[in-house]
Amino acid sequence: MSSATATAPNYELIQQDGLDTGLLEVSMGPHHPSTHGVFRMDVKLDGETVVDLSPVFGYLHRNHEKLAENMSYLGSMPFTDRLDYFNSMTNNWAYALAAEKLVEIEVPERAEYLRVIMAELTRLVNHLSLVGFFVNDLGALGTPLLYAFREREKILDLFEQASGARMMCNYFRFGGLRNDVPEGWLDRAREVVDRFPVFLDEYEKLLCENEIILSRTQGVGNLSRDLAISAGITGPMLRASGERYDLRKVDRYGIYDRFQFRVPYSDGDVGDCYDRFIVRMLEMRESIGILKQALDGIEHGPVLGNAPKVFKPKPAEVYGRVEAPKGELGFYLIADGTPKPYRYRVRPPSLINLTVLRDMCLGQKVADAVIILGSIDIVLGEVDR
Amino acid sequence: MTLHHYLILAAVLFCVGLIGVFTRRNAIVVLFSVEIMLNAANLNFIAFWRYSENPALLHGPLFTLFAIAVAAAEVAVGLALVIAVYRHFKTVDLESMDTLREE
Amino acid sequence: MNEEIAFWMLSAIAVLGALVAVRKRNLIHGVFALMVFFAGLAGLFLLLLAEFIAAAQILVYIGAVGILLLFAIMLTERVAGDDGRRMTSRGWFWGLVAAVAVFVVLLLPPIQQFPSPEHARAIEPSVKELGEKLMHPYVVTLEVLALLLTAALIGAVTAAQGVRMPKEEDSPE
Amino acid sequence: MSPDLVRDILIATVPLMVIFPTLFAFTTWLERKALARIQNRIGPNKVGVPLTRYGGRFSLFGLGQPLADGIKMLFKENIVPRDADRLFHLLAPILALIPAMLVLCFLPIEFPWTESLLPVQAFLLDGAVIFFFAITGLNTLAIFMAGWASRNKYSLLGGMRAIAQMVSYEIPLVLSAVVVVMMVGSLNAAEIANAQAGWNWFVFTPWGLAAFVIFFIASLAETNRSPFDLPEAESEIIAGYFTEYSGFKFALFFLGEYIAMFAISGLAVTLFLGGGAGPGIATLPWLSAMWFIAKIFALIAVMIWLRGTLPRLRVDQLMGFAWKFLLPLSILNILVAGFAHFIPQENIVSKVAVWVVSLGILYMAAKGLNQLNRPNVRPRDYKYAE
Repeated sequence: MSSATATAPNYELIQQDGLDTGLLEVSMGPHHPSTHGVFRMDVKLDGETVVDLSPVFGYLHRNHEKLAENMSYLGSMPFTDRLDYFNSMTNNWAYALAAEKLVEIEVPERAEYLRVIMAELTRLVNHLSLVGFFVNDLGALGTPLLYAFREREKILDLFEQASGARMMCNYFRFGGLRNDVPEGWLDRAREVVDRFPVFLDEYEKLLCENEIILSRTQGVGNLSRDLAISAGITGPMLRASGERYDLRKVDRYGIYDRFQFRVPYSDGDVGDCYDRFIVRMLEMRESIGILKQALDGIEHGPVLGNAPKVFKPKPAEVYGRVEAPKGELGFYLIADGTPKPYRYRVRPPSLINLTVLRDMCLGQKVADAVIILGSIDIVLGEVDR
Repeated sequence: MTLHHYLILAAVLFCVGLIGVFTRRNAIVVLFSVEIMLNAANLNFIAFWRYSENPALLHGPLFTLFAIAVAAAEVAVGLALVIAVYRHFKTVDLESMDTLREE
Repeated sequence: MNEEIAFWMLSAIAVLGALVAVRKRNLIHGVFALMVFFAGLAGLFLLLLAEFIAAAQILVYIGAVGILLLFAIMLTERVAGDDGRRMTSRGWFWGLVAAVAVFVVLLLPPIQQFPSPEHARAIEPSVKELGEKLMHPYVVTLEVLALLLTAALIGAVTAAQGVRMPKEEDSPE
Repeated sequence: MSPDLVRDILIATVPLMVIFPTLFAFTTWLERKALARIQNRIGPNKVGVPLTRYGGRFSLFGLGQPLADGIKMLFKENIVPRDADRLFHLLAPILALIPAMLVLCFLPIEFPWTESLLPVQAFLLDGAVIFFFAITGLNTLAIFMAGWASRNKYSLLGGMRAIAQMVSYEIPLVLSAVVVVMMVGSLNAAEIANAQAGWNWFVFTPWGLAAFVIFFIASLAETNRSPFDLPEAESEIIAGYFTEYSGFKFALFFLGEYIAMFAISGLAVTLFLGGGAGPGIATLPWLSAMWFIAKIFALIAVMIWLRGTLPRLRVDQLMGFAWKFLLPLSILNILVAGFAHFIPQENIVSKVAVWVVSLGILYMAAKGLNQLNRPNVRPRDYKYAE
């Protein structure tokens, strides 16, 4: 953590001429209203100022990786839903990408389109709930959260109609999707997508110019571009720190190269909570653009290639990754010729983004620690696995 | 109720404050014992005023008002001094602040 | 009759509050006992028809002084308050003797000299008159008091802030 | 005590102790319902009158919810942390309720039955307004007591926040009231209310308007309402000073908080909104009390609305707002009011001129202070990578 202290104010110096009142050690979590799950922060406070912080996690550890090493490749697909339970679709996709690399399965055209549609809808769901929870952490008593959830419901309804489940969709298969979307689904999806910008406008008007939100979030939880890159931060958080890096542009996995879209990033080197908040708002608008193009371009056809349910890949190592809403979600698989993976490893974006929590929180107020955590956007299912 | 009732009460309160000053070592407790004594004196002022020949002059309340204001200033400065002392000695125990005493 | 009941109750509250305040080991308890004492005294002021003084008593002593004391205690003691340190009882006896002596000395002259008027005059309590008195004959006192309070404020801040050492090196890195 | 006095005191106080807790129950329902509507929800809608159990369907928009809540609170287990200071843990909620209840007596609400008991009306006390502030200040101690006695770090943080916040905001609160006291020349609540009879409410004067806004903001902070609900900030310190309270003690805190809201809104009504003045009171005197309570509820409604709308401030911003914005503004307001009072205003032209000038001064001051204190915030520009 040598680079960590570089950004933190030197506390010993401050302490010299203060009153020696002793530090207040507060254990925030694991059941604190705003730690987003069973996460704990051991915070040392001087008055209200955070002077030390160590994240403690593992309360939700479910042995996901080891479980997956003891079942067939397809068998662990439903478990990937439970990683980041807000974004089961992108989790599925990342895993499917890795496995498809392993056995070289072709994905039909319609399935590719639907995958993009599902992934972008997922991104909308994730960013919506993130922004809602974030403003909730700021103390807005749930109003923005419930506005966000009203819209999220519409998208979850779409998921339910397509896959049968609202959150744990288990919709992707190696070589395509489990089933085609029902009759009229695309029209309904188009309706939701067309109405979405209206909501976004309202939401932006409510939140983005709000004086209290501006003064609470700007200059809070700064994450410099260098630190973000060296800590391996990905996703909106990295872009908020001023780095243009988006796997949809870098890897062009799936059929992302067919769509016109832009990647918003912060211009400065600040990377504070406000940047992270706004970058996500902007990303939602871009997602809508992709969704419209995908809904226009989709054609009829099969959605599942002829992949076997159980297969024995040749010994190989693959890494499949997607731009999940929270950052780079990767699955690293080592096949040894048996129907089970020899090694199954997840690169969870939340966990890696969480590693800079301490650097961002030191010297801030305890109320800021809460919103900084909120702006990182963690889901404990993914952090602990 | 006669004036003497109030005078006795005020004297009792004053002595309670005095006991505090004499027997406690914590600077803050000593400070608030002094406050008690001051308030006992205020009670006397008000009682004398109430039983005086010419209460319309309002001497008692006026003096008490000034006394309260001065006491507020005194507490603020006193506590600031306690904190300054604490910063230096890391204690508010009056008996351990004896740097002038020969060892 | 009413007045007598009130007097005895309030004086009991005041004396008990004061006693607990000076003898309680736990400082936070002590401060709250002190507040009880202040409140009892405010009641006595009210009984003596000094309304404004009673209000000022609550406002200044309970509202401001009490909270200042709480802050000072929180800053200088461990947060838990009762730290189990030995409170001296060595001076207890001599303290009592001295206090009783002072008590007698305090009381003898006034009780002997002042004939106690049995009944107080009826008065109409008026804040307005008090205000006018403050503005007319005592305006200089009032101004001096304002000056004193300002000085005390600045003095308190300076004293509590301590001497700020100039930082030897601002950024070690 | 003479039986007459006892009777008078009981008649003067007992109705207050009945009316306001009843209003409290209604207000909890109102708040839940209003917040729910603000948030796209329906809110309590099931619990009706007890008759619902016996065949009838009287859900009455969930008006029975407060009753159900109250019964639940009464029967919940009273949990005291092992290391807590049991005495103070018990005393704190009581101490939080008593001053709130006490100050209700200083509100000049002219209930029909109070006319005969003028000698025991607390608002006729010569220093009623200053008593009001003095006694409201006791609330702080109760909150500190709760925070300290719970032996919980969140409680302690909440308690310390509460003290710092309430002490700071008491100053603009009192200073904004001073304007009205200056204008009327009395601290007597009834006199202040009477001085605004007809439509001469102080809120309709420039200084009165400014003072009312300052007073209202400060009263939000005094009663720990959003956006100044830091002492009980849920997302930061769980529930602040009452984290360790359950059951009836919690209900007492809850009650105390709402009664304090009524009390301070009542004072705002007395000082700025004309007390019980309103149309129709000349013919029907009992309407005066209705108007008073209606005005209180108008202020409460604004508080609920703000609660559903605004995020919370941070501790340092909160203190900065009190000391660097509200305090200078309220002092300036006193000066403006004083000058405007002494400038002769015989004809309408000079009156309008004085008003326009003082409004302009206050507005410019507010703008300037806002500019001075504004943290370095601005909407930013973002770029897109293709």
